[in-house]
Amino acid sequence: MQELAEISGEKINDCYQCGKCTAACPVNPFMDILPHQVLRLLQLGQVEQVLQSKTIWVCATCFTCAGRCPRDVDLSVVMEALRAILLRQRGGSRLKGEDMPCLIRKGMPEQGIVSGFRKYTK
Amino acid sequence: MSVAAKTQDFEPLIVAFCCNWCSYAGADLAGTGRMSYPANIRVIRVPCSSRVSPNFILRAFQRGADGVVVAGCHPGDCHYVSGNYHARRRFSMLRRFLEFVGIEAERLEVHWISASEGSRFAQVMQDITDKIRVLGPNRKLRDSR
Amino acid sequence: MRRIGVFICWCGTNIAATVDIETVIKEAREMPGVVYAGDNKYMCSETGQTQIKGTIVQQKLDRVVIASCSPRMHELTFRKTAAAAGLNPYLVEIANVREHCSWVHKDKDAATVKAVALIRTAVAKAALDTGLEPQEFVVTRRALVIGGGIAGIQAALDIAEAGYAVDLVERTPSIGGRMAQLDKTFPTLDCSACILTPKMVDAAAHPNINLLTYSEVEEVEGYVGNFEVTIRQKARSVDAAKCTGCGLCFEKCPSKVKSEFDEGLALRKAIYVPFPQAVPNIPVIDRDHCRWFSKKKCGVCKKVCPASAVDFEQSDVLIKQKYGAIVVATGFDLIGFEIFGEFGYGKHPDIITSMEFERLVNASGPGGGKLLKPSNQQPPKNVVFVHCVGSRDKSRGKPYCSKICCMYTAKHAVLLKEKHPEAQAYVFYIDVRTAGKDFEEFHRRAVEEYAAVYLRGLVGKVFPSGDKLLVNGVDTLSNQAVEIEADLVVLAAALTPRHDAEGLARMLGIGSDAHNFFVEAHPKLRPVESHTAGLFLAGTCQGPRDIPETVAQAGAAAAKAIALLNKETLLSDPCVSAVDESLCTGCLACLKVCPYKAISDKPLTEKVHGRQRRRLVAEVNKALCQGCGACSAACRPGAMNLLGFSNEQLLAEVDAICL
Amino acid sequence: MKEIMQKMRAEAARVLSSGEVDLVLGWEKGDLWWQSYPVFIENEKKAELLTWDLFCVPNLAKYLLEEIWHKKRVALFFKGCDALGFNQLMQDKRVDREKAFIFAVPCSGLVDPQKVERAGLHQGLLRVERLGDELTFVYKDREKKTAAPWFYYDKCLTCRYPNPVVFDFMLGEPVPVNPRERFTAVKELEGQNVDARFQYWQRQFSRCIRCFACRNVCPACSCRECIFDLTSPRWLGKATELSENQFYHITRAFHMAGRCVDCGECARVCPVQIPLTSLNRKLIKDIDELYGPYDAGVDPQKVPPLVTFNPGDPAAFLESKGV
Repeated sequence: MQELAEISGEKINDCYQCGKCTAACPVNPFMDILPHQVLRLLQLGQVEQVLQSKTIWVCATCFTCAGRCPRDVDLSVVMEALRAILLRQRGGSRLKGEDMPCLIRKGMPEQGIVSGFRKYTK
Repeated sequence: MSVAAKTQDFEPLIVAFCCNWCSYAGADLAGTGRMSYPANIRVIRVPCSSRVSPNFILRAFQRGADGVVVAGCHPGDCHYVSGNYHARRRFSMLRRFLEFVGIEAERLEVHWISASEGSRFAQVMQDITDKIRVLGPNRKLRDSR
Repeated sequence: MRRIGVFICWCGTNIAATVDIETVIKEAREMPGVVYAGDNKYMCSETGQTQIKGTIVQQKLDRVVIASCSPRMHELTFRKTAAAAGLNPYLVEIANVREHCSWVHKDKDAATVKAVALIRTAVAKAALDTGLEPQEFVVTRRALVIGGGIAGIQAALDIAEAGYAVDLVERTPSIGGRMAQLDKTFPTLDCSACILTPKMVDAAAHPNINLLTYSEVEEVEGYVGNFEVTIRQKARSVDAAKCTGCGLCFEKCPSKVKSEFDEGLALRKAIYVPFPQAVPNIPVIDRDHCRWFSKKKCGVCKKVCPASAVDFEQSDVLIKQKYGAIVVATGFDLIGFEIFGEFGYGKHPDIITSMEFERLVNASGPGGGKLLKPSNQQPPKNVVFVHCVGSRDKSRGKPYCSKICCMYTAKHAVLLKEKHPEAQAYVFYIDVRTAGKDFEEFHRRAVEEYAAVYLRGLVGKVFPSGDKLLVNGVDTLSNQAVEIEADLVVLAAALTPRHDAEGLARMLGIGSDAHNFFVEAHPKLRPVESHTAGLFLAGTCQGPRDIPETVAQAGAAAAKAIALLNKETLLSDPCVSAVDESLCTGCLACLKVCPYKAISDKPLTEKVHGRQRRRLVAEVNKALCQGCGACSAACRPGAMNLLGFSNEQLLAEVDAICL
Repeated sequence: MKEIMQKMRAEAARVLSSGEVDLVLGWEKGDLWWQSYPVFIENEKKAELLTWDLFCVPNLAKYLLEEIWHKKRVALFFKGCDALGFNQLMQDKRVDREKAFIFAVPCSGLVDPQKVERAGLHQGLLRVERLGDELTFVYKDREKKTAAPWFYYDKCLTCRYPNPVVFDFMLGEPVPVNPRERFTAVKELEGQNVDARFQYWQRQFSRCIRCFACRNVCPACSCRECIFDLTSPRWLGKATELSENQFYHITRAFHMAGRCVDCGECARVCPVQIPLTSLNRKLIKDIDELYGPYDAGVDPQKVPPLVTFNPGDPAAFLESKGV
């Protein structure tokens, strides 16, 4: 939970379950847990259930939920954080600092390296 | 005594000028809500933040205050219509000026705290006390006698 | 040497548990000027007060310091106690050792040290206290009510009934306000017009009420008991004395404009009365849209008027009047929808606000209350209501609850079913809040008897699809996304103060909160008073509320105003600024910072080396001065000094608190 | 300068003899090369005493306050800086415009005797003359020519209003305005860290002997009785003590905030060379930055920035520059 708060920076308890995120979500028919339920489950501390859901991989990060939320909870960021948690669990650091000069020389875009750090490094 | 030990022992004295209608009432609310903050804070009640003359602040530093807070109503909410707007100019200038003559700006803080912001009052006072603790005692303006 | 008495209150255990009273007494006895220090379990109690009074007499005390709760709590109590023992009440100082000490500190030693410092400070201040005498001034026994909605009408009627003259100022051409626009009222379903119109007529007919419609307050000066207000009575272009209200003029007028009263759903003429029951029933010419005023052509209204009442030459009139009290009742606006694009408001005529729904369902509204779709005048079948549009929305709208939407939406669902029994209401909500007499019962009736479908969740998007509106929502109770084909979508928009409330607040010198609602003096104990004496608040200008609450508050504000007007004279707070003329240089920096125009210049003649010399000094109007002390801080030589918070006292306090 | 001096004398005699004024305030030459003192002239025959040279630095406006209030009307000569001071006195309602007949003397800079001394040019010096941008130091048996700006007062080098902004009669032609950057010293101090600044000012303030010359010469310091002289309440302690000096200097400067015309007189008269202009200019600079450019003394009708406000003012006290 703490990791989630750290990565996302969102205040999950601010959500009052109005469901606007779900109502606005263009991909909700393909989700097994609806967006507002994700937040509810997180409020109840049931992270595991959310991590195992299809929902977090269905989310297209279109930010509609974030834009419409009356409580300033950015669910798209929470989703990304959930995905990041899973990805990080799956293996140690795949990117190493000492590899950087080599990667940059190879012409890998720096933006890509930075997001790679965010996703793969623990 | 080592420097570290000195900082440990150092109990800052912080004088807070609070306007009667907002910040003093906010401090009262902090009390009613039992929101604790350090005993280093001592409040002087003034009718309005605009009543506070820079002279009082300098005097407090002379007499050994390690920090001074001026607290008034949020801009637009002044009980006296425009007092805090005048105070805002006055203390914006004073704080920059004190810093110019070599006094750490952090020793003079100005905050807008409304009558309903008891918890903010406590938080602000806690933060200031922490900051002044790090800064150490005011030796620069203090009367040496 | 002073003879100061220090009285330390235990406040039961509130103070005594954290502050070592014995130490404090011992320390207090050593403070300069202190001849007595004593304690009591409850200083504010009968016994405590008796102890204070007795000690003042026995010890011949000339100053009193009470270490107790906040002065905002009991300063007045203890001042009265001292006065009862023959001491000037302004010779009492309070050391706040409860709210500012015992309640916020846990360490007993630290709290005791601080309590001693606070008492030392109060003693230092008390030593420099001077006895002050309040001044008497005469009250103007006339009231001003700003805003002619139900709040303003009620307040005006109550004050007038008590026998005082009232001017009721209304910006639009008629009184009545928002309530006049409504159809039925929850939870009883009385017809709004049926209960309001008689009150409007009463107000117009009351000998003590002077209606100033189509008028606005332009300037407010002065102070409680003696406000000086400038009111601009806009040119009506119709002579009120001649007009019979026959209505021929607006029958014949060729210019059509969207009616404000009908929320833009119908048209009115350029010369118009906003609605048939308008009070006064005298038309005005909307000069921005009148052909005569834009093109100097037409003039039909003038030609047809049988009373020759139409007067194109009329100009605005400025009225200057003195008032003892002012009631502010300016009402509300609805939040703008520009930022809530997902609802499509403005893009389709069948997406409407709750206020527009009121007009559509109202018998006197457009379409005669048949409640037809604005797009094609067909009866709607599926109607979607959305709660909390802009309310409880801290990111794009307002964080507060608009309070009345739950109830009026239930009412709308009921009215819909009554007009069109085959229609179906869907209500999207977050929470249903029905705290109020018969409110919950009414809401349940909407669900149980009128079969309104309540869906717990909000709407994500509304978009046209053919001749229908597709509504994407959610029901969070069944955890399903919901899609409804609607004929009409009604948005329960957040209530906001009038768009220009901020300017009025500044003009009146009353506070307003972050959303520009006017702020009451105390949220619990002084809910209808503003921070400025003599200015009272009624209705939704102070926060969202329903009609009964508004009427109750208007009555309360009126009672406060009456109590004020009932006095022939008032006593002013003597904690005002005073000028030391020998120090005053006459630069008048004080005048520039004074928010109350309480300072003026005064020529002073004095003899210098045998010659007469005239110079300027500042002069304080004690009735205007409210005691903020801005002038004292702006005065470089220290000639301006605030009594009760003087330079000497504040310096002494700083010195004492730093010891 | 000679022509202006001739005009000065002629005009003084004229206004005195016509009865337009009953007193002329000007400068007269003292015994030594650097002495040009204020002089009161009530008789047109004494108009010949008047002088205008490179040392006429005292501002005559402040004499209007106490010494001559009983006069009917007074004529006096203003350089650019003096005129600003006069306007400040007007704003403080301390002088009556009607009672002053003002001769404007455009001024392209005056000579700082200390700079002359420091350059070692003072021995046997009789007088200093100026032609264009060149000074001539005249001795008994020789002359020395040099570029004038080298010897001007610092305050003259940064002067932004050399031509008086208020006058009834102009003597001579307006001079070009060509000021150097005036905030250089302030910016340099701002660039230092807070402790370095403290040490700098501690060195300055500890020299102060509290002679109050800076206050007495200042056209914005015009209180009948100064806060620092009051005994009840006693704002300023009497002890020779750094903290009291600090109190004095901070308060003095702060009383000037939004009112200082930047004439530099305070720093000129300071016997221990405290750079008071830096204090004043720091406040001027902050006001310009926070509330828009404001030049005190240019228009006495304008409201000074520290007795007014704008609801949208920045809250500069929220800035944190770190310890």
